[in-house]
Amino acid sequence: MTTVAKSTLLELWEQMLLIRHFETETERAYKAALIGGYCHLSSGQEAATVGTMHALGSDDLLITGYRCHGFALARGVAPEAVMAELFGRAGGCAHGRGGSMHLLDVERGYYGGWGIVAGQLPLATGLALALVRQGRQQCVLCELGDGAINMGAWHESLNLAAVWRLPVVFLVMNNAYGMGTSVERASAVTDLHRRAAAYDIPSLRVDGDDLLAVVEASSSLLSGARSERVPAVLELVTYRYRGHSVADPGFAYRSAEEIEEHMHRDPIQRVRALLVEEGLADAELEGVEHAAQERVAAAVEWARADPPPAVSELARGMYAPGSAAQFARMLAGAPFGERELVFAGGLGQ
Amino acid sequence: MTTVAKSTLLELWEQMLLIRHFETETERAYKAALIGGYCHLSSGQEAATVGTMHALGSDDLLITGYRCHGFALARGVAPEAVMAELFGRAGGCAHGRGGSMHLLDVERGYYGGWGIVAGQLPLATGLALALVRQGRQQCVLCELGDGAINMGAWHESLNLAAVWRLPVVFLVMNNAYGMGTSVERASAVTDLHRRAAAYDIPSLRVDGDDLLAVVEASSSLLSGARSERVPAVLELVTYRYRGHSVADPGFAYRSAEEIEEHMHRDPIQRVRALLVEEGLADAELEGVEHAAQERVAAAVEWARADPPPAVSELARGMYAPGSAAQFARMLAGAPFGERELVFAGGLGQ
Amino acid sequence: MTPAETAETPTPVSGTEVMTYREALRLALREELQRDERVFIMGEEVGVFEGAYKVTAGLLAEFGPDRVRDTPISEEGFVGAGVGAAMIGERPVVEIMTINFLLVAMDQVVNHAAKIGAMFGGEVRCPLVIRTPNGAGNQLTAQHSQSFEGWFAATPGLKVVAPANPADAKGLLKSAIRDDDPVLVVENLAIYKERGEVPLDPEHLVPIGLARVAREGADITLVAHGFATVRALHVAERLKRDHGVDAEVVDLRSLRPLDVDTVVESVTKTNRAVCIEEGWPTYGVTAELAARIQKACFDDLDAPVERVGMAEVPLPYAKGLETAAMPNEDRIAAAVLTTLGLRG
Amino acid sequence: MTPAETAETPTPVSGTEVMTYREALRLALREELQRDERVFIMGEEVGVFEGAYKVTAGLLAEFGPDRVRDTPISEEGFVGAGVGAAMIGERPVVEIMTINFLLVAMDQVVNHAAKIGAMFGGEVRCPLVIRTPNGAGNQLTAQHSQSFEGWFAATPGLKVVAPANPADAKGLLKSAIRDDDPVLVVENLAIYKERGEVPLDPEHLVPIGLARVAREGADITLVAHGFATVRALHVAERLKRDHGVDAEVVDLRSLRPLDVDTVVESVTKTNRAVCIEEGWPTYGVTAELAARIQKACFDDLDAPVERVGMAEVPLPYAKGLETAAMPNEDRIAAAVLTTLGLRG
Ligand SMILES: Cc1ncc(C[n+]2csc(CCOP(=O)(O)OP(=O)(O)O)c2C)c(N)n1
Ligand SMILES: Cc1ncc(C[n+]2csc(CCOP(=O)(O)OP(=O)(O)O)c2C)c(N)n1
Ligand SMILES: [Mg+2]
Ligand SMILES: [Mg+2]
Repeated sequence: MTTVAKSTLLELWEQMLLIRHFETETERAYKAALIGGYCHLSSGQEAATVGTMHALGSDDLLITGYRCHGFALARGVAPEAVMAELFGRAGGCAHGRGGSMHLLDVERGYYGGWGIVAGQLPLATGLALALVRQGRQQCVLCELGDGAINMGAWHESLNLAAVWRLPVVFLVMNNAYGMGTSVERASAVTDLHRRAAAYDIPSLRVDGDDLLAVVEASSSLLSGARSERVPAVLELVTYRYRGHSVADPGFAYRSAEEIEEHMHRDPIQRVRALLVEEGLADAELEGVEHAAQERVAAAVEWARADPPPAVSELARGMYAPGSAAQFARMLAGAPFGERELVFAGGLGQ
Repeated sequence: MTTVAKSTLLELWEQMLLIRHFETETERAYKAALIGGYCHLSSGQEAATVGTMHALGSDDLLITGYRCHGFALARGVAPEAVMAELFGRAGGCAHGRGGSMHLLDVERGYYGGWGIVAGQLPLATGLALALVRQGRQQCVLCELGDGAINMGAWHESLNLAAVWRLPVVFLVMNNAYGMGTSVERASAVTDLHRRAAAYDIPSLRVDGDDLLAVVEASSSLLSGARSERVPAVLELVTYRYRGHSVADPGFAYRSAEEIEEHMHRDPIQRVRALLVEEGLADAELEGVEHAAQERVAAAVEWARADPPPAVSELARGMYAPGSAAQFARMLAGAPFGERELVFAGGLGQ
Repeated sequence: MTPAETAETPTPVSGTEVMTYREALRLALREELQRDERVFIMGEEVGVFEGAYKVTAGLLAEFGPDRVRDTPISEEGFVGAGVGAAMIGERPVVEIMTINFLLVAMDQVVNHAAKIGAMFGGEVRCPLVIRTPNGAGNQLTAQHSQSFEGWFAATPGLKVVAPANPADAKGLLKSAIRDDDPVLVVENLAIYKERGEVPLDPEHLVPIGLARVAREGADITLVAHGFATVRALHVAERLKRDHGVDAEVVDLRSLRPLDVDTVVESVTKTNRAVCIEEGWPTYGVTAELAARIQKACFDDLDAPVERVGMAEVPLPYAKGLETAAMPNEDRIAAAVLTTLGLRG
Repeated sequence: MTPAETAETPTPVSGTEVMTYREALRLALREELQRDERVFIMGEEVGVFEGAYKVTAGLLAEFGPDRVRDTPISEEGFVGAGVGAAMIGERPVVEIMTINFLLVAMDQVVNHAAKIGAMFGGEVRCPLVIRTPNGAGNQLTAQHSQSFEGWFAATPGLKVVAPANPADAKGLLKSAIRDDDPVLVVENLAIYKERGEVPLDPEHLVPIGLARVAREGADITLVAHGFATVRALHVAERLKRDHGVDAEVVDLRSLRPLDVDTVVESVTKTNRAVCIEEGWPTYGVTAELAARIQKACFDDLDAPVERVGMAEVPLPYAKGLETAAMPNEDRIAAAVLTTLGLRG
């Protein structure tokens, strides 16, 4: 069993708390109409999130689905930048263009949250292919859900990764449901990691609510990818406490008891117990928890104060600099309003 | 080992010969510009083709890819109707609309040759689902190539078939190449049938050039599908003698020796040897071979005499009867020629 | 392949009831499930979850899991399964959660379903229905705010309808289910909660290929489909009130077949047209409309045909940007006034 | 992520050489592979098999399997891999065997590549090229005879070019590879063997977004792209010879950005226009052209804008049916004469 230093453990616990409180606050802000769109919380999945992010090297790359607040935070994106993105503000990590599902931070090697189920998998193989071409000894971690594993993109991506020996680990966050559909109803094998055998690549299935187990399993697969170009599948068995999205109460397809049961094995409490074992005092731990709450509150304040993006920059980023000249001859006969809304702003530069 | 009666064996051999001669004639006709489009021959794959068609019940359903001349013939479609289709004649099995890749015969439960690699797999699950809904104790055989197994449609279809327990057998014709790409370069596992494990369904890999082995394996998997709704994968290891299509000489990616070697284990010769063992005389066998040639020659004659479809029926079949009324108000401002070419003919009724 | 319709013809029901668009769709589904055993529903979350947008709520309980079938997330697979089942006589109604997800099943729709009739010379038919909402406006962002219906309407072999109100939602969906060809029924996110009178008669069918003059007027023709029709009707009222402009609104209802006759008749009368759509207009539905109108009404037009749609950017998340980018009523009204020469 | 261009700037080469469209594409690929290490080719059969249509012949031998990468049959996977690689600075050139197979990768192109720039607020770019031929005419039948380029041109975030001759094939492909955005390069099956003068200068670039007057004329404007341009030029010669009609031919070259200015300038002069495309015109590229022209040239048009394309059926196999359905020169000529009022 991997042991992590006490200080590290405390740090990871802090991150888990940050995520939990962030999500709680997010739900509140959503209900107060400060956040819109689809909004997927990761409460309950903190050990899997923080553990894999701890194992991921700072030069490694990350790509995820839409349930990505926790990944962004654990990767070190400032809570301010994440909350501002959820609020649709100019200072958000995607400048208010992406919202909850499309967080990113290129400087931290985080190539985005993506909204089409399994759509990020082919991209992950491409990132890994580029790493190989560039001679970089790094790897890619690609997150997906238990529901996503049934998409064709899974198969094509895993096969490519295996045939080409690409340094990519596919992290299956098995939280028991894709929306309201249980793994049993969706997938012909329920030990999802077994699908790796179809590509002759290694795989592991571990308790995703056990932080140390997550760190150990992900470290081992990531280092195989990084140093030997061995692609792999890591299945983390976890649970989401809230509904699929903020719009889903989350009770139509599972019982209150089932949720309760999982909450009794709460990953944050489990790490807390380890810290207590390690001799940390209750007061100290409460201090950490309080600090996390403060951190989130500060992020909310910051995001509230941050201005929304200017409508004149509607097309920001759409095309690369230099493209305005290419589009200069497209205005004649354009649909009503196109000139003012899109072209006037310079098409994205 | 399954034994088939001597008379049956002779019949199957006859079918194999019919296919071989049909393909030879097809290539000749193609070069004489009597046939156009993409044209894929199945010479060398006769045992796999005829063996599976023998095991398939007459009420069962068949769906295939584009390399389908052999399947149509072995399923009992008249060589005349197949050759006329290749010639683009009104008497073709698809009335000259489909050509080489899109043969079919609904009366024989053959729901078509399809041209998009792996596109027929989802259709096969749908056919099987319909059989279940209709309470019919039949099954579907779905042919695909070794190259097709890397498409996402494979994964989605196999998973659906397994989760829903659909009576469908996926027949992988492993002829070593998808165009110029060997199985080793395309697929992370080369024992392709092993991919069935990702869906917890049975699978077999057998020598596809051994007619009796093919009959045995396909009979067993088809009957499991038919009577117990167990979907399955059957991998038949075979070889195509000719290029990928008539346009491909077939030597860029494999050696003449490799082809030679396979020709030495020719499936037709292997069955011939069995028939000789069973006591059939050379003269009798030559007679059968000659008859097959005659059969093909007659088909060519028939097809040549058959008229091409009338241009006035350009839109034949496009929409169901009754649709012309729905489209009646679409003529105003239509692009040039639409009225005469498409609408005048009644939109397909 | 014999039709498995239930024996009795339903007793005619008269009268109407006010209900939402969503409820009207549900009513159509329930009636057709009752009428014809070959009809079944398939899609993500249509059963236990009762539909991502609750269109199928209650149907699993009433008809059971064989008629209301939850699928794994694999649109290519289950759309194709719908095609296959339709080929041997079933009447699948496949729900795609939003039209954005049809992109992963595009090949099954465009290169399979649409080809069956013609490519096999009329030997096989494909009576498949795909239901899916288009649209934007809830900050769903770039990947989830699109309207691709024009691409399907561009595909010979398919039919495409887009009801704009509850009565048509019922009538067009039922016609689609009874049609012998593949039909895409384009619903709309914003419109699901709109209310209207809906005929209770289980034989209330709205013919495919017939547009509707949703509002009569003499000054200008607004042509739209789906939610853009709702916007157009609001704008017409506003124009009447604020400018005394009397706009006629043509609701296309079908995109393929496209009822050009009704559009032409209207423009021949008003001599001006503004075409509106939820999606991007360049290479969009309104491009075809403008092309048809300029040809069929060449001598009648007093001004060029104008088009309004979503600003041509991947839709951003921030509310202010999103609102600006949508074909909102202000923008439509401005386009109408400009076309009438009443504004810069 | 630093550019990995090879150090020396290439010595300028002058002069031209007659070669086929296919060879011009190959030359562009070779030059760009030489110029920039970030460029690599990926697709089915591009290496050992030397390309289904031989565009990449010889490149594997010259550049090795890392730069010329054969893929399994899995378009969604490797198109997406191209997108991902482009996101961190590679310059992938992905070959799709024919445009029909883009349908299975549609989601990666439309909902991923096209979204990157805007959805992430300009934080990431996607300098990806996808090359693929459209077209029909070789009895390839319904599933293999299509021209979907309008759907990609309808997608903000993408750029789409369609060279109609060898010089443009070289120049546009090179511009696409050097562009920082995702560009779809639409080639054409029938045109691969067409010959023409091609500048040998490795800096011969054709700007994206600039149409070309391929033939000057005063009587009518023919607007086309790709192979339809070749047809239009033939028809123009025939009309001159047989009817003394002097047609101007505008070759669009880019579909997004679309150079409407060049079209408008021409129609302002000729007062009549016929738009031609290989694909289905309803909801097609020519719909947009007609919509633009009627708006921008409202007072200049002496006749409605006419459109010619493939007959709107899934293309049948039989040669006679296929020929009738294609936008053949007879049909184009008839449309031109009709638009000129010279024919019933
Ligand atoms: C291709 C596609 N189909 C459907 C959806 C709608 N959708 C969004 S999330 C989701 C469930 C995904 O479940 P899972 O992969 O288990 O991830 P989780 O939400 O549990 O994190 C669905 C069906 C989508 N975004 N993309
Ligand atoms: C989606 C798609 N991609 C590419 C093609 C072009 N193509 C036609 S056949 C073929 C090779 C298929 O190989 P395999 O599945 O092994 O079948 P075989 O030809 O050997 O019978 C390819 C790449 C296609 N038809 N569809
Ligand atoms: Mg899940
Ligand atoms: Mg093969």
